Amino acid sequence: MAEFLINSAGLPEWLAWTITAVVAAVLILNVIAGGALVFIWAERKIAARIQDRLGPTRTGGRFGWLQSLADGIKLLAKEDLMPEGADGMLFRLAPYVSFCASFCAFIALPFAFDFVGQRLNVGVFFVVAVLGLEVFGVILAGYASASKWSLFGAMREAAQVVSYEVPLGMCVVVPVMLAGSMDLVTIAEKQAGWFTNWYLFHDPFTFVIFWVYVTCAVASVNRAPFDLAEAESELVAGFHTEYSGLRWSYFFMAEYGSMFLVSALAAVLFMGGWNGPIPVAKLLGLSAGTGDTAGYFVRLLGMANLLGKATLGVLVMMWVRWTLPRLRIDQVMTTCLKYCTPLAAAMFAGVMVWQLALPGGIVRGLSRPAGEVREGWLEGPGGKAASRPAADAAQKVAEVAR
Amino acid sequence: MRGPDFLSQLDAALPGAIVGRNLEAMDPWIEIAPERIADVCQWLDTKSPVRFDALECITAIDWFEPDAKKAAKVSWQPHTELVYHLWSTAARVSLVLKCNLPRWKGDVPGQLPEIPSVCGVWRGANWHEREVYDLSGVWFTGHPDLRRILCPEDWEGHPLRKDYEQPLEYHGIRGK
Amino acid sequence: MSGGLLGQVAAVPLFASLLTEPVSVAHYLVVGAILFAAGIVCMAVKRNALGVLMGIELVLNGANVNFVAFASPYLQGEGARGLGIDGQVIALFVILLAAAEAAVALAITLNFYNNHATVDIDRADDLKG
Amino acid sequence: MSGILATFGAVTLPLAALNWHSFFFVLFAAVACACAIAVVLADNVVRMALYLVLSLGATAGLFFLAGAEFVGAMQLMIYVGGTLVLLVFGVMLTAQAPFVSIKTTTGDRVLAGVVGAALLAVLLQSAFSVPAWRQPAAGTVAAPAATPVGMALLGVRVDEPAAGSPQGAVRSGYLLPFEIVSVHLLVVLVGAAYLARAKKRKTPRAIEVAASVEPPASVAEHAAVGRGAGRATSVLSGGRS
Amino acid sequence: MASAIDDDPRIIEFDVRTDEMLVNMGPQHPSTHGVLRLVLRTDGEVVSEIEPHIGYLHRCAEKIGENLTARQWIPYTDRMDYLAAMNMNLGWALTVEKLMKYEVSEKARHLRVLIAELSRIASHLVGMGAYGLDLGTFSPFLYAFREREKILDLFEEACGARLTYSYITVGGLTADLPPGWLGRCEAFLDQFEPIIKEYHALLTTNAIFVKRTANIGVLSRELAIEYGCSGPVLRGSGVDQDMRRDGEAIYTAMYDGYAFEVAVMKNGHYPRDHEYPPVPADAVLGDCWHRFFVRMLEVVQSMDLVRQAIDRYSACKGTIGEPLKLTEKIPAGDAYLETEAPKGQMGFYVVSDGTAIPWRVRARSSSFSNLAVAPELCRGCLIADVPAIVGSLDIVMGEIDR
Repeated sequence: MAEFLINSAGLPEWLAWTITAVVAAVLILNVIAGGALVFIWAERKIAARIQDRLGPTRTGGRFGWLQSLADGIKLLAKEDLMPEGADGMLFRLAPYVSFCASFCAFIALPFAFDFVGQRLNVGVFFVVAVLGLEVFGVILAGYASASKWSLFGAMREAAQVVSYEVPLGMCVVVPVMLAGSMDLVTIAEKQAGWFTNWYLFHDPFTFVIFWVYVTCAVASVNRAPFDLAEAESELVAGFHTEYSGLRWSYFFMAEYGSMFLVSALAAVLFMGGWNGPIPVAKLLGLSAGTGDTAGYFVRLLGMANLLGKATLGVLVMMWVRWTLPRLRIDQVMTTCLKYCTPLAAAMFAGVMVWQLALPGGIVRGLSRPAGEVREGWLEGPGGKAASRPAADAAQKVAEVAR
Repeated sequence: MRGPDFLSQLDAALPGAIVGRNLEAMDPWIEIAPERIADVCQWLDTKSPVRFDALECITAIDWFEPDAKKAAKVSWQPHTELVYHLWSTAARVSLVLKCNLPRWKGDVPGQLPEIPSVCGVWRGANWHEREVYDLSGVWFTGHPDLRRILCPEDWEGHPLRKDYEQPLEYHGIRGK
Repeated sequence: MSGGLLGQVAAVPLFASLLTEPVSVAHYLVVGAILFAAGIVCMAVKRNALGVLMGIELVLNGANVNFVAFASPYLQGEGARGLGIDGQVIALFVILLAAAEAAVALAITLNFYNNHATVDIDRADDLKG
Repeated sequence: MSGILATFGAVTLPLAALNWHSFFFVLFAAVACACAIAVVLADNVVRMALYLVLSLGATAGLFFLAGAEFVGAMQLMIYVGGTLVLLVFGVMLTAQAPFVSIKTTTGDRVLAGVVGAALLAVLLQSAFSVPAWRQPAAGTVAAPAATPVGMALLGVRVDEPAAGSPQGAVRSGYLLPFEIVSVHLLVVLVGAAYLARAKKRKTPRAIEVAASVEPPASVAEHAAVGRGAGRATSVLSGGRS
Repeated sequence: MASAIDDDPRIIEFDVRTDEMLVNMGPQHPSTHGVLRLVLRTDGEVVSEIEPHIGYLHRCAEKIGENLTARQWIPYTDRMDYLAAMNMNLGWALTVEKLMKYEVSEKARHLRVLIAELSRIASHLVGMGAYGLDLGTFSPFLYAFREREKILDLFEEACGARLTYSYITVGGLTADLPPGWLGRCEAFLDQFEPIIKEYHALLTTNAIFVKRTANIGVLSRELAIEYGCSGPVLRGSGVDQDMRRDGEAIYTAMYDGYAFEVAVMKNGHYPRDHEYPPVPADAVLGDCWHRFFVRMLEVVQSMDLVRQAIDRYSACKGTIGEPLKLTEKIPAGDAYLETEAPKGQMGFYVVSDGTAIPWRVRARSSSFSNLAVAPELCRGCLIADVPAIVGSLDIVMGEIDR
């Protein structure tokens, strides 16, 4: 976009870049805030349908589609309460910490080829690390609220998130290993083509580890059945018991933002990212790499693809939430430490062995042979200067190996 | 073992405990000397041929007529009557024990009448006795934690007594 | 222009030059120095064992800033003797070992707390646990 | 059209001269330094931890700016996770002795401040002492990648020799240190697990509490309610009788 | 005593010395079923002791009863177990009838069975749904209420009220059923029967539900009896007692000729007159799961009884008869009667001095005794188990506080 502004609109370079940055930031913010609005509405409708109700019906004409907005306005107008014994600064700060963490993680998330806030070559790592920061806001909120229920919620959240980061990290490493890169764009590009190229279907181990990832992701964003931090039947409302109005809605937005983020991450890591199950664009002879209108169109298509997959993930989380009872804290920890972690470790080893033993997959031609993947990694998807050092490095590796 | 046989066994085991009986009533009952109630219950729970292992209910009935005109007509003397409803899970039979207490200990108004607690026999008696104490004003000696249960801690009086006066005000809340 | 404003006037170009001039290693070194000094002061001042621990983290972090700065190709002129990748690798090791150190230190703090019911290190003046 | 643009450009001319890299450096550096100093000045452990996290996070930003993306991400993940645990322990261990304040005397503060300032002066002097360190990079530099770091940790060096290093020098990999650190971490893990192991309670809690002359108020009691709340003796009775 | 705690495997202590805290659960807490207040003494997540504080709903209904005639007190019984007001009405009506040696007509008798059992279903539906809510799953609650609403519709048709019916009264019922009611009732039963399978799928056999309830809050047979527990709580502990079968003649006569088997585990299995899911391996007799399961069985059992009652009622000729006058004099004497209300054995005691206004009335509430055992059950459990245990006792505060 910056190039477009510079070349076509004739803006000075600095202005073009600034505009680009602001637009990107606003877009991401809208994904979270607008996404939260949509998802909250969707959750209410879905929950209602699951429970034989209608859900919101009137606000905004049909389907109550303006309900979330109306609620948002109501929250804006609500009195901002703070308990007397609260630690004022931390209490006010906590929602923003959560929200910022959720927001920052989106920076490295690619929505389509080249549709990414900042392409980082440690993208996966960055997203997971920043996502872990969200818990900070929760703990601060729980501590600062001067309520025992909040403190309980915060402590549960801390224990849970710190524990679940371990298996989550192991799950995330598997696609990294298969793609040979931590760059989310590269990982997604490696899965281009038919859906058999998706890492989900790469081998049985990745299939299993995908479900481990789903479990851990649900747990790390605190959704049912792992919503211990806000377990309403035990802890009233957990860490946000004392929050109201806009501050509370920031927690809410952070939660929905994180839900969307882990779903999108699952899509990128395991389900081909913006590559649909059927490579429509490729069959039509179009490529996302070109800078012309066709390429732009392909990218938009890819973005729709990714958003669709991520939304699907969010919907599944909602479905689960309205179906299952909540686990107990010790059972949550057991699930993590006794099941998820060993399973993820075993699957990780399994994927390694598979890569060594069957580099081409069971049926040749169905999935890409590993060698090709490796070459692709060295070349880099865009063939840009950014990947040059990597290519050189690879040459060196080859030399050393000889 | 039912009826008079059972009673004679009880009488033999704890002579003098039974001070009255009415086996023809709708719910046949025996009257126990108040100071022996815990022993009797202990015997009924552990040693009796029909083991009464459950205490269903304790009721205090305040036999007192505050209206002087009506009081002149009644046939009974003012007293507090405690009724214990027991149940045997194994034999599926019930038993009614009654105890007569003075309305006030030593007839000094304000001094609660006392009776031994049966908490040691059935732990479930704990709350029942607390309720009786709270609402009817009977002091159960030997109760581990006898305090008000339904009324607030600082409530005055025992509402189920016939001479109870509802307070006009409680912590700024109008009573009447 | 009054004399009182002089200081501000002098500060503005400095600040402006900070914003307009490219960053060099020295910039990073200043940040590292401040973190390091803050960490040292923190270790010295705090009586709370956890505060001391945080001071240590700051010190290590200040050192890390230096390592990364020297390793960065962005910050050095042509002829500079940089650390290259080695700087980053050492920074990584520092981070890892800091994590391990924090775990051990927390363990010590916990034991101390169990014995003394406080985390005030001024109370840690006996040789026996 | 061009006239408007020109005016616009003239007004915002200083922005045009802005070096964004420097701008973000100043931003992150300011946050890092300010929060580091706040850590020193804060008394509340939880606030200290918050400032520490902000400081460490800003430092991670500096790492990203310096092209060390992997180190930056690592910093976020490990340091922040570690500090999180610190925070939890801070809440657990410190809040419950309300009248024992763990505060520093003013004398100590002043003394430490003087020492710290002296140290800072020395460090700053040394930071500016080498002219080469004050020369920023010229021209564009290839974007760094995490690959060489990873390869170096595996014992294979694929990166270019650092500028100025002698030709033909053997550059070592880091496989052995890597392994040592792994084992080290394992040891620490086992040690931590040993410390946190569960064992059966020896005396019932009620007896223990009753025996102590003044049982300490609970964590949240202090943190949440303050000193007003009643303290349980043996049973949770709030009653008079 | 100390050794008993020593051997308790649930109580563990960590090397980290932590302090206990007092937490106030209720009276405004999402899962205390009304205005119950529990004070928990916790060590982290482990609850060492709970103390229920009751009386927030105390109206001294017994005192009110000393100033009203027996029939005038019926509406006050409505407000005891307001979830099964019909059974409360029935209990009091039968007690007074017992003292008066009054027998209602055959048709009224069958109508009483019909109404009481329907009311039992309605009550157990709330118990089941709210229990799901306690465990963090929302949907079964609404499913349960959906069906309960249909029962309430039927009740509304019969007596005009949806919550406090005052339908069954001393000497019969206030009105006969409207035309077509039986058909609608049968239609409801036919529609409701298959739905029970769904409840079993969502709760009874759900893996998380079983994990949360099996072997939690185990109430031994002896303890249950000693505390005077009754109803599903007692039967969940394996005590074969049901006042409909074992009670006094005036009550059991109501169920003369009705075939039903008491829902209790005998010789390791529950009565097998219907298809039930198997008992999970982890469940121990007397735990939360069994208490819940007994309720589920009783729903089916009550449906059977309702069907039988419909047959008998429609076979009866004539009218149900008129209830007694409001100012009917009660003979001097006293009578105590326990009936099997959904929550347990509801006992009423009436003492009369020969006037229309009883000298003393007493309500022995089942929830009162059932709640009294909660501190024993919650010793050493986790915070999350407290709602699970208290919820499994299925208490109603209106009945406890009276």
